[in-house]
This record gives sequence, structure tokens and C-alpha cells, in this order.
Amino acid sequence: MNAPNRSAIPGTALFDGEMARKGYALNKMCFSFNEAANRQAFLADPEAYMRKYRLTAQQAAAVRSRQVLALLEAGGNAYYLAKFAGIFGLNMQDIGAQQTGTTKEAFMARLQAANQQPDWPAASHSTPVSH
Amino acid sequence: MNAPNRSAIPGTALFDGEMARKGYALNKMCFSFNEAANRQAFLADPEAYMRKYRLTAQQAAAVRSRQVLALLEAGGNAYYLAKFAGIFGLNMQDIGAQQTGTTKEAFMARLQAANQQPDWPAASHSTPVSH
Amino acid sequence: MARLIGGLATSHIPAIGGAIAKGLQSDPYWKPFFDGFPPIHDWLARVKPDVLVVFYNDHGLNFFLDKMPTFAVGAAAEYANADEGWGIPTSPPVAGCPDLSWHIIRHLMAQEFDIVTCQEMLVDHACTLPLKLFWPNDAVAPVQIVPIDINTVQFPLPTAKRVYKLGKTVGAAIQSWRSEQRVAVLASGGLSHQLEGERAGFINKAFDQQFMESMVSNPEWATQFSDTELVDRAGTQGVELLMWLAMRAALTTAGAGVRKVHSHYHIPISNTATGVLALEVLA
Amino acid sequence: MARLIGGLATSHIPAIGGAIAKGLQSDPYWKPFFDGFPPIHDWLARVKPDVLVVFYNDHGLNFFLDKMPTFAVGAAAEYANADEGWGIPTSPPVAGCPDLSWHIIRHLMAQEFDIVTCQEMLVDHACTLPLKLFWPNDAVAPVQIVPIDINTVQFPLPTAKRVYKLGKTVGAAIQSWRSEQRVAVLASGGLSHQLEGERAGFINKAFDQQFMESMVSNPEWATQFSDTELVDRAGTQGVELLMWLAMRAALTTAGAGVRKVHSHYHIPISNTATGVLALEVLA
Ligand SMILES: [Fe+3]
Ligand SMILES: [Fe+3]
Repeated sequence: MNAPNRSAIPGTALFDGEMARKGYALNKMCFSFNEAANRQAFLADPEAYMRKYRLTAQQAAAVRSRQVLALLEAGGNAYYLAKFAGIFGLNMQDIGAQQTGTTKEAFMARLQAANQQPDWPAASHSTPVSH
Repeated sequence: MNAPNRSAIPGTALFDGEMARKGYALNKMCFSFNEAANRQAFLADPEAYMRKYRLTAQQAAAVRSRQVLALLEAGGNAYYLAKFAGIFGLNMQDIGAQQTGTTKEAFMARLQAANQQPDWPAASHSTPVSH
Repeated sequence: MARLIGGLATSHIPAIGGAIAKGLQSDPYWKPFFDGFPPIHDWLARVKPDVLVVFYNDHGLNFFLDKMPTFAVGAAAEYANADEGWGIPTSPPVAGCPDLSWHIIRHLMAQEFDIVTCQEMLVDHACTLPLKLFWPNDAVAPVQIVPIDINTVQFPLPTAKRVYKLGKTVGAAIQSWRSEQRVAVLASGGLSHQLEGERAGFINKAFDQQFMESMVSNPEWATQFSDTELVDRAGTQGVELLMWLAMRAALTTAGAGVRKVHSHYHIPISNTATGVLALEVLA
Repeated sequence: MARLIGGLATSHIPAIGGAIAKGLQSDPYWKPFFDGFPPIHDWLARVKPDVLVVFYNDHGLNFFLDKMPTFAVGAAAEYANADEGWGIPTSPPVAGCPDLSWHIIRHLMAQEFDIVTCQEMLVDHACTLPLKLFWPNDAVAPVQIVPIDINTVQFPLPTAKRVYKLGKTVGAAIQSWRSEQRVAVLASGGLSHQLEGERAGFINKAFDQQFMESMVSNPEWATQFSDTELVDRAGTQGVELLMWLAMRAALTTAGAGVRKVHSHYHIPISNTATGVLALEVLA
């Protein structure tokens, strides 16, 4: 097998063909959550719902754990997983905190702190970007 | 509106964007006939089935008439209409005869007669094409 | 011929829909974001586009991995919104412009773009939120749309070079459309953000600023980057800046150039560095 | 690297499936068609491809006008067949080759082809019949496949030039696949026929003959024609000859050239002028 489009970026796995193959069943289940009736069916009997979508053992375990890093490792795609997270009322800060091993407050503070990043050198004199 | 990709070829209307817009509901219904259950539902109550797919009056009349030229005129696409024809056990020679206003036997004889068309000039000497 | 009058760009985040629904525009968290829009509202009230070509990325509502397009062009008379799985407020259907859709489709096919055509298409927050942000006083924005989806879900993404060519070709198509309509192009996406992995929360202010400046004066700048390089600089979802690139490329063959009407940059909304931009085509 | 050993092409017609199911190969109507295949069976028994890249056109089974691709590449481990609406016999699932699929996908994306990737895909008679015709003694053909769908349903079609480039790029991708597998390309479609309209039953023998000859010695010949010109010469469904063009283009960068193993032309099966061809890549 050829080298897939792997990322050397720390903390980042690109959703490439290899992940798309690995995660197909899990992502298909998550895609079904676009419909409210499917979300209810999942909540009513998660195990039966996972069997219907033929999740792998790794995927089912990741779903049970509700750990985003485990779901990603099992081939989950961020865009589809977001629908799974939505079922449990988790927003992007909850998920960010969980993945980075910190509290929601600390995660949000880190986002705010991005304002202290240095400006692009030209930003202050060429065409000003207001912010 | 700009000139669509119209055909100047006699007896031929290309299924272009204009036809695709016009025929959407009809083709969507025909696409559903890929599934046997849908074919049965149509046969059980054609009028209700057509309403479900919101066929236009022109499309519904064409469906009732089972006339292929009328179905094409209503925006039907040959690939999807073939599934509608299949419901009634019509094959391509039945349909060819109907559209060209002849009998199935005469239509099939005309297909056979294509063998009498002149060969491509080079066919007999360059690289022979066996037939 | 139709007139291509300018371009719009904005970040999109599902939470923005919630903020609008709850009327939080003056809330301290939201105000610095919504403050980016009024100068553009004034401009839009003056130039009044009739049709918007919207470059956006589907977030797993209309497209799945069984049939994942690279570029998909809407050709419907109306585009419905839907619950995306989060119970977010849905929008009323948006009117399409099938005449322009099919004109663009013919033009793109002739120029060797291998597009998917969509006569039925659910559009998500990436397509509907910009309409609420740019036309806040209208229950339904007074425009027809042609949505064009660019894949950001599955790698390899279309290259930035290819997206730029797409935008340029769409711009040429708009200008060859036999119509009296006034057309604008809109980009929905970015700027830097990353939702997943240990790197979640990644933001790159300097890159965003340079990218936004390039949108005014150096539109091909970002075409130098591969998809992986864009992720490195802008984050896994920051690659949505490809939408901006397509929008900007569409303007490169119109008029005598562009002038910046207004731009605004704010960190953060949700996990995202947000940008908004309006460009006017100079006659 | 993988070895690209040659190309196959055949017409497909749903009725052929019925004839095979009923064992009518020696029937006077069918014999002149099936007689085209034995020399190719002998060749295949000798060269034994492991993987087939199949250029075919979906007939409204897997794709509808809500999401109509120009080019769609299968990336599944298995492809199911299904009833296409006619109660025709279905085939067992065909094994895919996801490794080669994703290799081709990466290659095509890098070369600016805007493909649809399909991790789930129903394949119709256009994909399954050639396997039965070329491997008549196997319940399941001893190959894995990578199906590539080319739109012939909705106009504008991809131009013949674009299809040729697609084929050429797929050929280059196959040859850069790190694998010991032996790969062949297959085209399913054509030759001249027209199912609909007052012109139904149209057949153009001289054009077909010239086209088949071009497949051996002048592969770019048909790229001169627009989609409308192809309809004029080959009929509304005769445009399926685009599949042959892609197959042939894939061979243009392999080996020292091609030699014709065998070809055969017969009028009519159902409403179609049928052709079959095998080309071997010269080492
Ligand atoms: Fe987004
Ligand atoms: Fe066919």
C-alpha cells in the first residue's frame, strides 16, 4: 500500500482515504443523526443502533466512551462526529477541553489568549485590518 | 435565459439542463422504480404515487398515456424512463417501434438492415475489423 | 450581460445562529463579532445584488462519504435548510436561480471542471448564516442564490490552485450570463480553527491577517499552499479559507480591480478566528 | 510498481444478461455476438489480470439528478449489484480494490480532476456484464475492480478531450501504484445506438468502424468531437464510446505501444451496434 496523505502536524490526523476506509461505518451512523428520529432511536438503544450500522468493536467502544480522541482514532470524521456530540449537548468548547485534557474554562481562556499572538508584520502599516 | 445545449439533430432532444429542470419530478419517480416495492406501490395506485412525487399535469398525462414521446416531451430521461417501461414489460424494441410509429417487427428489421450500411472506406484494407 | 459587482466573505459557526435567534448581538461576547458587519450592510443597501453565488463547504448534511463531491453546483429552484443534528434553529428555504446555475454548469463543464450538479440540495449553516449576517433585517435575504460546495471533509482536498481556477471560471461565467441581474460572490468559511485532535483550539492570527490582506491585493498568494500546508497554518477546519480564495478569484476578471469596502477580524467566536470582508468591483 | 498489461472493451446491453442466464449463446440471434469473445478468453487466460479498472456509465441505479457526478471513482471493498427496475438477474457482489482506488483518487486530485469518491456504490449491468462476458466460466470473475463512472445521462457531458485526459491520468496512476499486481483497464459501453426519440434505432456502421480502428492506431481521433457531435454520429447512447476513449488513453503511457489481440463488430443486439476489443500493452 502506498503512503497515504499523512500529516506530520502534531496533534492532527488528516481524514484521508485510510481514515475514510477505517471510519466508514462510524461516520455513516453519525451522518444518520441529521434526522431527529435517528437520534432518538440511538438514545433508546445505542447497542442495537450500533449493530445496525455494523460498527467495529473499536468504534463501538469509542462510542460508549464518548471520548473524542478515541472516536477519531476509530476513523471518525470531525464533521460527522459533531452530530454525535450534539446528541449529548456537548459544544465545541466541551469537546476542545476534553481532547486537550483541560477544563472548559481553561480551553476558552486559551482561545482568548490567541489575541496576544503577534500581529502579521505588515498588518499595522500596509492595508490595516481592523480588529 | 441563455441558449441551452440544444440539439439540431432530427428526432433527438438532448437531456440538458432545461430538460433536467422540466423533468425532475418525473425522473425522480422513475428512479424510485429501482426498488421492487416502489414499482408495486405505483401499480397499486398510480395516481397516488404520482401525487406523492408531485408530477406536473403534463407528466401525469404522459405517464397515463404510456407514450414514450410524450414522456420525453415532459422532461423524461431515457435512462430513468427505461425503468418505467420495464414495469409494463416493454423492451427496447417495443419502445423503438412505438416512438418511430411502426411495428416491432418492422423496427427490428430496420436494425438488421443497418448491416447494409456502407463500410468505413478503410475498414476493408487497413486493420480489418471482423464482423 | 450580468454585472459582477463584488464579493463578500464571512466565517460561519453554528453558534452564531443561536446568538441571532436569542438576540445576543450586543452581548459582550458577541458584540466584537457583530460589529464587523454594519459598514457592509450600508454598502449592500447601496449596491443591492440580485443574485449571490455562494462558495461554502457542506458539514455533513447533504453529502456523505458514499458520494463525496469535490465541487458541487446547486441547480435547484429552492434550497431547504435542515436540522444538522444539533437542534439548531432552521431557516426558511432560500430561493435559487436555476438560470444562472445552469449557465455556470455549462461554462464549467466546457472548461474541464468535473462538477456534480445538484437539482435538490439541503444547505447547512455555512450557506444560510451569511445571509442572516449580511441581511439582518430581512426574514429572508432579498437575493437568489447559486450554492457551490467545495469539499473540506475528506483529504485530499482540491488544491488551492484548483479552487482558484474554479473561482476564476465561475467569475467569467457570471460575466457572460445574458441577464440584467446584479451578481455578487460570497465565501463562507474560516478563518483559522481546528476542532479535533490534541491540537484543538489552534488559531494563527498572523497567518489570518496576511491571508486577509492577500484577499485585497495579492489574490493568488494562498495558492502556493498544499492542503496539508493549509492545515499546518490554518488548522483542520481553517482550510475553509478555500472558499475565500474561490470568491476572490471570481473577481479577478471583473472591472478594473477591487476596492476593500470593509474588513474585520476577531478572536474568538466558539473555537474560531473570525473574519469578514467586502470587496467592490471597480467599474 | 504495478504492471498495466492491456485494455478490454465491450458493449453492454441488459438483454445480454438475460441471454446468459438462459444459456442462449449458441442461439442464431446471439451467436454472432458471443463469437467475438473466445480469442479474448484465450488471451486473458494467458495474461491473467489481477485488478480491473472499469470505465462505465451508471444507468440511473446509483446516481440521480440530485447529485449527478461527472466522474465518480469507486473506493469500496465490495460493489453490490441490484435490480435496475427490470427484474433482470442480479449478480453476486464484485470485490473492490480500495488500495488502488485511493491511489487513483490521490493521483487524480493532484492532477486537478474534481472527482466524486464513492465508498459505497451499486454497480449496474454496465459494470457487471463485461465480467460475465470476459470470464464466462467463472461464477465470479477472478479479479478485483475499481469502477469509474462517467456521466452519459445529463448534458453537457464531459468533453471527449477531458475524458481522454482522465483516462491518461488513470493510466499513469496505475503505473505508479506500488504493488506487484497486474492491472488491466476495461471500457463498457457503445457502440452506436439511440434508444429515444423519433430517431430511435439509429446505427452508424462506418463511424463505429472508424472509431474502432482509431482505438488501435489513432487514439486521440475521437477527441475532436463535442458531445453533440458524438450524438449526431453515434446516437444518444452511442456517446458511451467515451468509456472506450478513457480505456485507450490509459494505455498511451504504458510500454512500447499496443497490439490488437482481437476485435469484433456485430449489428444488432437489441437496438445496439456492438463492438468488442482487446489490446495488449507491448513490453
Ligand atoms: Fe465550518
Ligand atoms: Fe448503456
